[in-house]
Amino acid sequence: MSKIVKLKKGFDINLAGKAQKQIANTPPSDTFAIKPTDFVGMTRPKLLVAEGDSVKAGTPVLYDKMQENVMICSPVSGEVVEVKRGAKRKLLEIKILADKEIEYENFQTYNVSDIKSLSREEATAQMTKGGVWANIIQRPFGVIAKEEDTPKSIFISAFDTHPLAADLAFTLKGEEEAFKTGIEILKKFTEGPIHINHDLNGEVSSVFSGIEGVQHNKFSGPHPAGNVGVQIHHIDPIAKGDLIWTVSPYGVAQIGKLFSKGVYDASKVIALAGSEVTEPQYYKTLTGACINKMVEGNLKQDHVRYISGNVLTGEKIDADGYLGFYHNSVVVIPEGDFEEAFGWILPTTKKLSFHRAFGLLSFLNSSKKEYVVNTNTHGEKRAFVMTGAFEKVVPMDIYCDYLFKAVLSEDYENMEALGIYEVIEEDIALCEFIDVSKHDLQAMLREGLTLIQTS
Amino acid sequence: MRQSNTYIIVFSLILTVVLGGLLSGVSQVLGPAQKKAVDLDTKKQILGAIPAEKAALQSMTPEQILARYSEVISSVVADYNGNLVTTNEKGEPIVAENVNIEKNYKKPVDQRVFPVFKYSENGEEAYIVPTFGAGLWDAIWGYVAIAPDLETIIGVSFDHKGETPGLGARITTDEVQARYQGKEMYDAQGEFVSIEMVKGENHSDSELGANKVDGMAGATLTANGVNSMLKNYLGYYQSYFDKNVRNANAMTLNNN
Amino acid sequence: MKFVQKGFDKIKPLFEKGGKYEKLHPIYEGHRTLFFAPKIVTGSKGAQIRDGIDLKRMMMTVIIAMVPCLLFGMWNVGHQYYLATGVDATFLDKFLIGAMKVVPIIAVSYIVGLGTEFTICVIRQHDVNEGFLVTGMLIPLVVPPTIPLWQVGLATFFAVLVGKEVFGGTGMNILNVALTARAFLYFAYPSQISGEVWTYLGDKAPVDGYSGATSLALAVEASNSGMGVVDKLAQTNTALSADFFSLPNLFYGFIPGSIGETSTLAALLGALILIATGVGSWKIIVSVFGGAFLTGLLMNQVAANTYMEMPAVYHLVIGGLAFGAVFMATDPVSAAQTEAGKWIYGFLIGVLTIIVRVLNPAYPEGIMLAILLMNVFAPLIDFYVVQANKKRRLARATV
Amino acid sequence: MSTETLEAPVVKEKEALLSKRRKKFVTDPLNDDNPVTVQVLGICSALAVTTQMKPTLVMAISVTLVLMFSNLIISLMRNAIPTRVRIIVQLAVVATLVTLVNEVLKAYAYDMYKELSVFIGLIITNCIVMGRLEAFALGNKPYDSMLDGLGSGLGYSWIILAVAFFREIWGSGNVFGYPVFEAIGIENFPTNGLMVSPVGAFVVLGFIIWVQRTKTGYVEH
Amino acid sequence: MDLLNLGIKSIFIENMIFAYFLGMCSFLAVSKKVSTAFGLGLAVVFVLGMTVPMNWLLNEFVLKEGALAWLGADFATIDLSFLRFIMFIAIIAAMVQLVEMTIEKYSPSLYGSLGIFLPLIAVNCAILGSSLFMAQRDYTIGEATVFGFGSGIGFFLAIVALAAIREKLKYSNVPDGLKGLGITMFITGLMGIAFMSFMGISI
Repeated sequence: MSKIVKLKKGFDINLAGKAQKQIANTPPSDTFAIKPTDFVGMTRPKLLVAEGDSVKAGTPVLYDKMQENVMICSPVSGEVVEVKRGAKRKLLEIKILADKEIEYENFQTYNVSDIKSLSREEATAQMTKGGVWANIIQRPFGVIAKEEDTPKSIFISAFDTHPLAADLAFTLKGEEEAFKTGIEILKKFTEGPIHINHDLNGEVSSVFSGIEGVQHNKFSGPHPAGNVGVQIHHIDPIAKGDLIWTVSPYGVAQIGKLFSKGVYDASKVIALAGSEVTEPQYYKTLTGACINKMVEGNLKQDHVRYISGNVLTGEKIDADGYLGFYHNSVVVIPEGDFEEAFGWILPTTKKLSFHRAFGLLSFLNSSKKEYVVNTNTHGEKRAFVMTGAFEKVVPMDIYCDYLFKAVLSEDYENMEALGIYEVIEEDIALCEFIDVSKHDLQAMLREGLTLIQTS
Repeated sequence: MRQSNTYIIVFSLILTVVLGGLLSGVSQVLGPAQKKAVDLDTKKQILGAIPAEKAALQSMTPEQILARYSEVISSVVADYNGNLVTTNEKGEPIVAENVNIEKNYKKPVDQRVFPVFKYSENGEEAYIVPTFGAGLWDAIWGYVAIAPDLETIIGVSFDHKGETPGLGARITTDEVQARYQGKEMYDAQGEFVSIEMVKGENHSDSELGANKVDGMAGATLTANGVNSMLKNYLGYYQSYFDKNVRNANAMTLNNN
Repeated sequence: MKFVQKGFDKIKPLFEKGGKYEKLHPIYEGHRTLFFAPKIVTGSKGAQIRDGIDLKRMMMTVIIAMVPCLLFGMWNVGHQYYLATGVDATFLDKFLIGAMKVVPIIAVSYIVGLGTEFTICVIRQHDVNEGFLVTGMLIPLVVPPTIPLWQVGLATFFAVLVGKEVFGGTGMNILNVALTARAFLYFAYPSQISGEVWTYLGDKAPVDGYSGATSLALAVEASNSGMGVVDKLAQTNTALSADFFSLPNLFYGFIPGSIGETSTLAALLGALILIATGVGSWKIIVSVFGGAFLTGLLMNQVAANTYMEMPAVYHLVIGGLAFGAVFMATDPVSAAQTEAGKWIYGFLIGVLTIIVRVLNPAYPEGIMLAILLMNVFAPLIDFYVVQANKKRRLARATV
Repeated sequence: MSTETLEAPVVKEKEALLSKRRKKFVTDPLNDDNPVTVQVLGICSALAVTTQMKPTLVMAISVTLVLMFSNLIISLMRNAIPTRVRIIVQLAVVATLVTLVNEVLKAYAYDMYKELSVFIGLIITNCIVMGRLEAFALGNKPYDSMLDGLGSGLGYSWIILAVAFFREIWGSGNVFGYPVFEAIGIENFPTNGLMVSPVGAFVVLGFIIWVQRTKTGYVEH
Repeated sequence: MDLLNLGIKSIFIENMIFAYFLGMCSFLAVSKKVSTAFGLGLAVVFVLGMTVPMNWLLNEFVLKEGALAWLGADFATIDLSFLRFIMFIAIIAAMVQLVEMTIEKYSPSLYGSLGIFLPLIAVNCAILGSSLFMAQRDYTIGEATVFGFGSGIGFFLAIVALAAIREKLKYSNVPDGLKGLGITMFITGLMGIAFMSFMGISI
C-alpha cells in the first residue's frame, strides 16, 4: 500500500544558522498572545474575554462567528492584559500575562479502550471545546476544517523541508503515546486512509514508526517535498468537491493529549535559528510565547528581522513579538534595507540564487555551503514575465504561471481548472522566492483562494 | 395578420417584383453608359502606350479621347500563327478592343487571339500590342508601342494588381516606363531577344546597350516577371509582324 | 559610490510626491536603480527572503551572450569593407571601421528606444522596465550595416510603441520587439533591406567581380536561374577569395549580411552562455535547429527547385537562422511558455524557416517571418498545452 | 448590435426640421457614439479601400447614401414588414440600394468602380447598415431615421477618411493623389510600404481609436 | 497543383482578415475566448465551403452575361449580373438557415456549439466577399470550392490565434483608451505582419 515518490523539482535553500539539537535552558516567557490573524480565513473573530479577566490554559478566548463551536483557547493561565486592535478595530493580539504555574481547564480523560468506543460526535465536541480543533486544516483553501465534513483522507507530513525548519522528530521526542492517541481520534473522522509521509532518506523516528492502521509513504527530493500539499498531489489529488484534512504531527500529539490527559497542552519545542543568532538551538515553550527571552543577548547584531515560522512562509514579528499558533520555529536574519552599488550586475557567489543568470554564481558553490540571506528583494517589482522557472520548483502537475494569471484576472473558471484547489501559500512559496519580477505570489494566491471560497 | 404565412408570401412577392423591376430598369438605363465607360477605359490604356498621347490624355474629356482614338487607331486581331481572324469559334465577330487578355491568358497559347492596334498620326506610326503575365505576387499587364521598323520600342504602359509598393509597383511610374523608350528587341545579329530589365539599378547606358533597361533596386522578381511577359508576348506577335507587316502585300487593316 | 548616492539623495525630493518634477519620477528611479540595487525589503507576510536574481540581471545575461556576435559583427563589417574595396588591412583597421559604422546604429537604437520608453513611463507613471536593454542591442544586430540611421530610429520607435508599449510594456508584448522593428523596416522600406548589397562601401567603388549579396539572396538567385545553390555560392566572389562562400566560412561568418547574424559560431557561443545560465530555453534552440535540418532533408527529397536540393546543413549556416534561434526565438515573453509548447514552437519555427526560404522567392530570410508567425501562434500552442493539463485534472476527478 | 429603442416621444405639434433632438441624431455618431471607434461596427469595408483618399471618399459617400436611404425605406415600411422575415427584407433592400450605387459607379466613374472592386458590394454586409436598421429604423419615423443614417454615415466617413489620409500621405506621399511632399520641396520622400499594406490600416485605425477614446474618455471593459 | 496553390493562397496569403479586412466585425466581437472563437471559425469554414460553390452555380448558370444560353439561343445575350449582390446574399441567408436547420436536426451537440454563431454569419462580410471574389476572378467550380474552404480556414486560424492572444493579454496593463477594440487593432496589425511571410509562396 505504501508509496514511494521521488521528486526532482524543487530547490533546497541552505541557510546558515541551523538550530543545534539541544534544548536551551532559558526562563519561560512572561507573556503570551493569541493572534486571530494566524487563523486563515477567520474574518469575524468574536472575543470571549476582556482585559483584566483571568484565564486558565484551555479557557476559550475567541471563536470565529462563521464557525461558532471551534474555540481558540488560552495556552497558559494568567490575566488578559491587553487586547490589541489595529485599523478598523481589527483584532490583532490578545496578550496574556502568565502565572508562574500553569493551571489547566479540565476536560474529560479517556483511556485507550474508551477512545476506541468514543463516537465521532463526542470526539468533535471535546476537540472543538478544548482548543485543538484548529490543528485540523482542510484542503482546499488551507482553512480550519468544518466539524460536519468528512474528508476522503487525512494527511500528516512527518518531515519539514523548509529552510532552517525544526526537526520534527526532535521536537516530538517523548510524545509517542500522545501522537498514537491523536491518530486513533483522527481515524474517527474519515472512511479513507490516514497518510503519514516520511523522508525517504531519513530515519523514521520512533514517534511515527509504531503507528498502525495508517498508510506510510516515503518522499525524496528537494523542498517542497515535505509540504503536505505536494504529498497530497502525488498520492490522493484533490479534485473539485474533494476534501482532505491535514494535521501537523504536533497537532496530532496535542489532540492526543487532550484526550489522554484531559488538558489543552500548548507546550511545544521550537527551533530558534538563523544566521544572526549566536547560539541557534531548540527551546521548550508554549504556543503564542513572546520571543524576547529567547533572542535577548543571543544575537550577533541588532539590525535584524525576526520571523515567526520559516523564511519562506513566515511572518515578520518584533523583537518582543509572539510565536504564531502554527509555527514551531523563530528565525532571525539580517535586514536588507540598503542600496547595493551595481548590485544588479556584479558577479557574486554569495547571493543565493536558483537561477544562474550572469554573475549569479552560487550554483558553483558546493551544495553544503550555508548562506546568509537578508531581506532585500534584490530588485523591483516588474510586470509578470513568464520564464517557465516556476514549473521547475513546484513538483506538481500545475502551470503556476497560468494559475497566477487566472487569479490576477479573477477568472474563477480557470483558477479551478488550473488546480487552485491543490495548493495553498506554502506550496508556491518557492515561486515567490525565485520570481524574477518580485511579486507577492503567496498573497496573490490567497486572494484567489478567498475569491473562490466566497463565490 | 402581419405574421401569417399568406401575408409573408404576398409581401415577399411584392418586394421581389418591386426591387427586381427597379434593378432591371436601372440596369437598362445605365447599360449604354456602362458600355461606354468600359470602352473608354480600354482605349485610354491603349493610347497610353504612346508617350506623347499619354501626356495629352490627362487634359482630355472622355468624348475627346474616344474621338481621338477612332482618329488615330485602327485595329485587327491575329491568331497564334499570325493570320488575321474576324470571327470566333462560334462565328461571332471579334472586336479587338473587346478581347479580354486575361481570359485569353488562361487558354493554351495556340488558342489565344492577339489584338493589334495600329497607330498613325501625321505620318508617325506605331503598332500597339497588349501583354499579360505574372509578376511577383499577381498579374501584371501592359501595352507596348512598337515603331514601324518593328524593332524599336516607342513606349510602354504597365499596370499590376499587387506588386510591392515602392519596389515592383514602380513599373507603373513614368520614370521606369520611360527606360524602355528607344530600346530594341533585336540584337546586333538580328535575333529576337526581347528587352530585358537587368538586376540592380543605376547602370550606365553604355553598360546596358540597346536590348536592356536599367533595373529596379530590390524588385528583381517583378522585373523577371516583366521580362518574361515581354519576351512571351513580343514573341507571339513576331509571326503577325512577319506575315502582315514585313510582307506588306498582306496588309488589310479594317478601319474601325 | 557614496558620493553618487548622496547626489541622488540630494535631488530625490524634486522627484517625489509634491516635488517639482514629480511626474518625472520614473526617470529618476530608472537611473538610480542603474547604479544601486534598490533597498526594498520583503513584506511582513510570505517569503522573507528573495532570490538574488532580478530582471535587469537576466536581461544583462542576454546582452552578454550577444557580445560575441556584436564584436564579430563589427569586425566583419570592416572585413567585408576592405575585401570589397580590395585593400589590405589589419585586424584593428577592420574593427575600427566596423565600429565606426555599428556604434552609431547602436546609439540611435538605444537613444530612440529609451527615449520612447521613458516618455511613455512618464505619461503613464509606471516604472521604467529593463526590457529595452536587450531589444536595443538586438535591433542593431539584425540590420545591415548600410541601413540609414533615421530608419533605425523610426523602426525602433514603431517597435517600442506599437510592438510593446500599447500592450502595457515589457512582458506583455506578443511579438518579439526587435523582430517587429526588423519586420517594420523590411516592409516599410524594402529597397534598403532586400539583401542585394549589404556591404558598407563608404564612397569607394567595389573591386571588379565583387558581389555584396548575402548568401540567401544568392541562393534565391541561383534557384531562379535553375543553377545549383552550392555552385552559385562557390562561383561568387572567387576573385576575392577562393572559398568566400565555403561551408566553413559560412559557419564562421566571414560573409556579408546583417551586422550580428552572419556568424553561426558566434551565435552558438551566445547559445552556450544562454543555456548555461538557463536564461534561454535550450529546448527552443535545439528544436529550431532540429526542425530546420529535418525540413532541409525533406526538401532534398522533394527537390522541386535547386534551392530545395541544397544540402540541409547549409540551411543551418546561411542567413540568420542561428542568430534567430538563439536570441529571438528564445525571448521568454513572445515564445511559447509551457515546456511542452516550447518543443512544438521551436520545431515549427525551424520548419517554417526552411519552407519560406525555399518556396518564397520574395523573402529570402525565412527565420524572421517564421519566428513572428510562431509568436502569433505561441499563445494558441500554450492554450492547448494548458488545456491538456486541465483535462488531466478533470479526468482525475471523475475516477 | 446595440438594442437601443429610441421611441419617438409623443410630440403633437410640428417639430422643427432640425430640432435639438434631431441634431443629436447627426452629431452623436460623429464622436461620442461613433459607429466605428465606439460601437465597433463596419470595420470590414472601412479598411480595405483606404490606401488612398479618392476611393475612400467615394466609399464614404456610398455608405452614407446607402445608410440614409435604407434607413428611410425600412422606416417607411416598418409597419408592413413581417417580423419573421425582417432580416431578409432588410438585406434585400440594402442589396438593391448597393446594386444601384454599383451600377451608377460603373457607368459614370469606371476608374473608381475598378478600384473599389468587390468592396462596394460588401456594403451590404457592413454591420453599421444592418445595425442601424435593426436598432433605429424599425422603430422610428422616416425623417428621423434618415437623419440617423446621415449621422452614422458621417461618423463612419470621417474615420475612414482620416485613416486614408495618413495611409496615403505616409504611404505614397500624396493627398488625393496630389504629391504634397514634392510640392513643398521634399523630393524623394521615402514612402512607407507598411502604410500601403493592410498592416498600416490596422495600426493607423488603432491610433485613431486611441486618440479618439482618450479624448471622449470611453473605456471598454 | 494549381488547386493546392490556390488553397494555400486563400488560407495564408490572401487571408480574409489580414489582406481584405473581411469578417472583421465577428473577428473582433467573438475573439475573447478560444472556445467560442473555435466555434465561430468552424461555422465560417462550413458556410463558406457551402456557399461559394453554390453561388458559383448560380453565377455560372443564371447571372453571368450569357449564362442563360442553356435555356436557348434567345437568352444568350441576357446579362443578369446586376442581380449578383441580391442573389448572392439571398443564397447565403438561405444556406445559413438550411445549415442551421440540418445541424439542429441531425447533430444537436454540434448545434449546441455552432448554433449561436450561424445567424451571425449571414452578415459576415467574409462570406459575401468570397462569393464576390469568386465571381470577379472567374474561378472554375473546383477553384471555387477550394477557395471557399481555404478562405474559411484562413479566417478560422486567424480568429483562433487572436482569441488565444487575447486570453493571454487578459492580464496586461493596456492604456484605457486602447482597451478592447484599440488593442485588438494593433494585435491584428502585428499578426498581419507575421502572416506576410507567406506572401509569394508558390508550389
